[in-house]
Amino acid sequence: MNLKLKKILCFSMTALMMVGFVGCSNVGASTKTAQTELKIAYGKDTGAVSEKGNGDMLLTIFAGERLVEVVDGEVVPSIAESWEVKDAENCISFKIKKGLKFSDGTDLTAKEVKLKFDRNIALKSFQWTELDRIDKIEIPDDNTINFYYKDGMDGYVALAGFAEYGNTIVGSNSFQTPGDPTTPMVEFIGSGPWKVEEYVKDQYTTFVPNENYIGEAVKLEKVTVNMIKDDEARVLAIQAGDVDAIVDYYHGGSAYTPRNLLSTLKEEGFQILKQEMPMTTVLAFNYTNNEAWKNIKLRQAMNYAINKDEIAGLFDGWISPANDAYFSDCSPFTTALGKQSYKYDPEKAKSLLAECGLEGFSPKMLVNSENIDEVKMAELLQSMLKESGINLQLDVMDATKFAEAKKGADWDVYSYYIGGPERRIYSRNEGRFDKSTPEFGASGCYTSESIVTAVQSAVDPFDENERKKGFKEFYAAIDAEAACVPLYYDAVFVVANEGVKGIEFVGTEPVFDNVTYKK
Amino acid sequence: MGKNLKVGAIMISILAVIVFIGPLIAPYDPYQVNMSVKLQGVSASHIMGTDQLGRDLFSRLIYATGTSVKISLIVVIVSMIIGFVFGSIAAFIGGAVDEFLMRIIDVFMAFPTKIFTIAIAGILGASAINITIALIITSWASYARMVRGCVLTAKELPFIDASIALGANRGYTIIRHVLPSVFQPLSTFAFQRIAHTMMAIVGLSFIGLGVQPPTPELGAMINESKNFMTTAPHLFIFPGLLISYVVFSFNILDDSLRDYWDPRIKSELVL
Amino acid sequence: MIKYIFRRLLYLIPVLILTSFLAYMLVYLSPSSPAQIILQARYAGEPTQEQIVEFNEEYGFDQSILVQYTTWLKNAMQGDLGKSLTDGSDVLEDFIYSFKASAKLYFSSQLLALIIALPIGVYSAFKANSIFDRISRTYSLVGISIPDFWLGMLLVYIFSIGLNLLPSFGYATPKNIILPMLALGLSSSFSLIRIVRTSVLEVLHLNYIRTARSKGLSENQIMMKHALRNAMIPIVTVMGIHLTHFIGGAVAVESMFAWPGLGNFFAKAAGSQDIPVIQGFVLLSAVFFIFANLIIDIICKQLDPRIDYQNEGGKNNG
Amino acid sequence: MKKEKLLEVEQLNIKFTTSIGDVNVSDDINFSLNKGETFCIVGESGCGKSVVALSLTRLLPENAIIKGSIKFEGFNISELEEKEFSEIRGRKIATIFEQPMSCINPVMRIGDQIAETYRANFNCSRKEAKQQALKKLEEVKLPANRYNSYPHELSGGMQQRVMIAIALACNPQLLIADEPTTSLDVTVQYQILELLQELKEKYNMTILMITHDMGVVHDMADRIGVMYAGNMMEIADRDEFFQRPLHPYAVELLNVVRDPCIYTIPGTVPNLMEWVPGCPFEPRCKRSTEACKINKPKNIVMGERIVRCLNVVPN
Repeated sequence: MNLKLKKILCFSMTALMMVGFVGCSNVGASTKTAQTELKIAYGKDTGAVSEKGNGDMLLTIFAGERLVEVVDGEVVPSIAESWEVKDAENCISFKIKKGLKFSDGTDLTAKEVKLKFDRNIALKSFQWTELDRIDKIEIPDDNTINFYYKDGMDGYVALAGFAEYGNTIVGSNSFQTPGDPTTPMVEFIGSGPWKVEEYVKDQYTTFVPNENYIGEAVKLEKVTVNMIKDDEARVLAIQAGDVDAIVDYYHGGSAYTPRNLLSTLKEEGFQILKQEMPMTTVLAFNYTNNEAWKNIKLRQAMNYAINKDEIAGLFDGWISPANDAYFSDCSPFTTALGKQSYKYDPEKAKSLLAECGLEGFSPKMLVNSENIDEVKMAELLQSMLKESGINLQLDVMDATKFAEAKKGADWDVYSYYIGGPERRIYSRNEGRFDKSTPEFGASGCYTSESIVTAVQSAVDPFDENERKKGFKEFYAAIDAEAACVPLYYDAVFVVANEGVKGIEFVGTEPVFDNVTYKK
Repeated sequence: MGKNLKVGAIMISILAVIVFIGPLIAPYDPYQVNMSVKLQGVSASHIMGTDQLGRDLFSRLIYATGTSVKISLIVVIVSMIIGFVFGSIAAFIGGAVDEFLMRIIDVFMAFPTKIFTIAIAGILGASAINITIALIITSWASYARMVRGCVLTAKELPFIDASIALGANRGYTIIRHVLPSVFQPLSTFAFQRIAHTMMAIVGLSFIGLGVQPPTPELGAMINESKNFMTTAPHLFIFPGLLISYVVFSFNILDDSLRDYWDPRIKSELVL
Repeated sequence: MIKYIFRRLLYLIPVLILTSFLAYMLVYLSPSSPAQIILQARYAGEPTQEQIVEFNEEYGFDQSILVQYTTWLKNAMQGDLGKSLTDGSDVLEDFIYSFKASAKLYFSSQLLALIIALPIGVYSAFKANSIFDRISRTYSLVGISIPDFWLGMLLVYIFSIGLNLLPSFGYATPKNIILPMLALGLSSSFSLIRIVRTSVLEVLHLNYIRTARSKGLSENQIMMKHALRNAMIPIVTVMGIHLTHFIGGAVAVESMFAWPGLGNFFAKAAGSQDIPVIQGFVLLSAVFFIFANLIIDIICKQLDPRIDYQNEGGKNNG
Repeated sequence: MKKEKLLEVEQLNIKFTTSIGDVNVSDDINFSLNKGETFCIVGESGCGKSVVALSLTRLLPENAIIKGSIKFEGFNISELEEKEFSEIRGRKIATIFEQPMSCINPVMRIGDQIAETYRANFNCSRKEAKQQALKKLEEVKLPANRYNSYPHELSGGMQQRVMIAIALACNPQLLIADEPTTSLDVTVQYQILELLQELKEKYNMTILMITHDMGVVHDMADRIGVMYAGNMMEIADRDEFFQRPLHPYAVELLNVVRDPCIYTIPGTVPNLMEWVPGCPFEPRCKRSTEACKINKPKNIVMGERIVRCLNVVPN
């Protein structure tokens, strides 16, 4: 015993000392040398291997392409070089570029394109796309793919749907049984500028240049995307030099760099790149389950009772308040209205409430505890609404419970968003306000016939000018109806080391194809 | 003994003041947002600074301490009652009932407490009530086992048989002799558990499975402060110190009481 | 010995069955049905009735509870605990992966705790009521009052933010383990000091120590040969119980340092109500816990010849 | 023939400091042991006899304060440093205690415990120590295969034999036996006493025996010391003592032994924390006078006999 104890003691002392040495050997001289690798911190797993999913947005942008993309609100060619709407808008036909290859060297033809759509239809994963209306898909030849709709294609929004992340084209070897898209995706083989070299679930994904990519080759030799779930942990990672950049979730709205840390990071010498999104965080009303919200005066009262500048204050000035109606000027199709209909006015809110007979109104707000900003904002709203005599009750819960509770009648308001990353603005706006779409949630922004008409006129026309006009009408309609309370305009941020050059935003998505890095 | 007990008693009294009349002496409304003074450090108007929404940290801490301490007390008292009821039923009735209850207690004690608490809190959904329920579910069994043991020992004591043999009413004997001999160890045990429970609550709240905003709670406040470790370290330092204060005051009191019962290993602290 | 272990195992069977049943029944604590929870998470919108039926068939939720339970248990015995609802990964694989991460962190931190606590505790007991003893008692009493995750934050504040020496979170490099190990190790050492001190002190008051002295042994010999060996029995028991606590015990520290351990993984699954993961983890950790306790008992038996083979019943601690 | 003195205790005062006050357990005690004899200290429970015994080898807890001189083989051992003193313990003076079960290390094989004593005092190999231990096992009449047993596997009598083997491992000159038979069955008691007697004769040992059992005293003692409330009331040869006790307390004690069913000493043992100016036995004494309440009796030396009383029982 005695001897054993001594042995253990000696061993552990040595172990401790070794650990100590490793800990202290963290001193290195730095000269500015070109780096071939970039390390990115990202809040979501890239999902490169997935039973039923399609992979995360960052992954699909890095390593994949779709038939078409949406840039500045316009659908532009990608894998498809052109498209044509035929048969009285019952069919859309895409011409696929010749000579395309996947990153594993296999050919990309109409047959492979069809695989992904077959998968999405089989697995019923067609959010924000019109795939549920597709009757059949035909491939008359290697370079043509035709989609036939059951009762007509739903205008431009249906075309834009082909640019959805979930419709990223992958090779037949991606699937467990090659060529069978209903089997789990075991490898992400796309045709984008990068290819996945290594993927460890919930840890990291490494990307290397895809030598089969037909476009301009990327500059770095390697990008490692570290999955770090905690928002603060990502910030600490870049401060500690463990990563070179932090990228917000491409979708916006969650897994982003805490806005109130951006100033600190800037002071510490990091670059902060910001891209506003056509996405507005709003306070939505439970009008479907709760009759009171059908009264426009109550909705207006809520609009008057909230000071958006103060909410933006939560984000330390990095996010703009949604004072000017709904979307910021970040895309040709999302130009602002140019007026502020509901200026902060607690007195007006009070009198409107009195008109509704709702003095001492005590609405209940559902709050998702996983989003710290949302929680903070709710607490701020609670305090703010007191000024207008509104006694906001907060019910904070985790995401699953939140989703469950949203369906019930026992709540009044919650924080929601309209719009989204640029390639999603058509489908998302339609889905939020048009009850006939499958994505339409039972609760959310108040909608009326005039809003539905307006949103259709914004997302359906193939003509650019008509769509622009339609968007103006749409904003005016939701503003007039006080459909929700716009709070702030969301944005995507990239925080990077000083030496990282060439990060670009295509649409609202950060792209690292031309990045060089000197440390 | 004297000094430790005195220190503990003083610390607990201060704590009781914070918990029960603290809201009266808090300088600000803990929910009152004031964005113009957000994230301020220690100053004359805000003696512990302000948080992200410009709320007075000191006032919030007073309320937060109340939340944490009250939940621990509720958990301990309710588990004690449940444990007492089941433990004494098992011990008094004995036989198959005892066997059955003991197996159930075994099963409850076969789970690692924390995993079990997290599972229940997660499934029920994070909230102050659910965390209380989860902690009670996971802790009653140890009280029950203890009570059962004490009652069985007490039943064996010669004077119990003697008093029954001398014609005393059985029920009276139990109330007069058996139960008191359970209360002393039970209350000592329960007192020890307060600090443990407090730690469990702040830990669960820290990982987001406990008390939810806007209710101020110490663990949740530390969780929220993670964002501001570089810019506003007072946001995590003060709540942490307060947790340590609360737990320490229960620990030192428990310690000195234990020394009091078992003077062989007593010793004074350096204070 | 074999007979003893066999008896213990036999005794464990009903406990294991009840435990597994309880683990399975956890799902019914939830106010919403698994199909609702899962489909909600999988597809953004409201699940259709058709999807719910299809889901219930796929996962067997349409059968009676007992059938579901026996199917689940049968699969579990064959190592198939189902798949995570959120990302479809294998529950057993997830458990093993995070178990390894937890074990790495926990064993190193407990070793650290032992290295700190053993000499301090023993010396403290030996010099009971000396200044050293008083300081160490105060130190450990203050220490056990500090939450481990907060200690971790202080360490991060000093070593990562202040001195920029060590990474504040993560798992990838050997350096990552230092701060969480320190946080957990120091935290455990505080209570361990108290346990060591009490155990040694208890032993020092026993008659056979007086005998040892009367035999002419030096103080060192008394300490090493008699006091420590006997005091080790409660210490090992407590250490063993500590070790079984690494399932979930370190959850706040793991979460603080983004360490992919059991507690962290489990807390996430619990938060998102990932039923198969919750059931699987609860079952596996209970099984582990039960067997770990058995092993501790056997070790204690090795250390202490007085424990009778014939006695059954295990030590349990939450 | 002049008897050679092995141990001389003079002016021994022992005090315990506790949180509730000081306790005097030994008040100016003087006695001596002749080589080769058995000296029994007898008295009621709590009279301080064990404390006196333990103080000789410094086995008392730390809160005991010991004053006085203890001479062993004419050499004052009370002034020795702790380190030098541990060379006397075990090797020259060994101790056996009551309740052998609690006094033997429960997790160590008994043979190792015997060998350990030998090894601690003589620089020898493990093997030699083991040989010695086996020899001692044989001497205390335990089979050699018990070497590897653990204490809990033995009966109380066997445990006491182990205790004796441990104590005698180094053939000490003085054996202090503190109530060696108290916790044992009567038949076993007898065997143990017989064993002690046998070993004493074999090694010409001196034994200081502490007991409250007059039967044991009668069987074993060469000389007797009677203690009461920290005072050595009387010291006498066995035969003289049993024929003619001088101290009133000794008289009462013998009366109790002779007629245990009828006879009791009235009153209770005094509280040692309360300081009394006079004789501590005075409240219970049949011969007490006013002077007994005020004056502490001095030792009266009558040849080999010593009595501490103002009113010694006349012939």
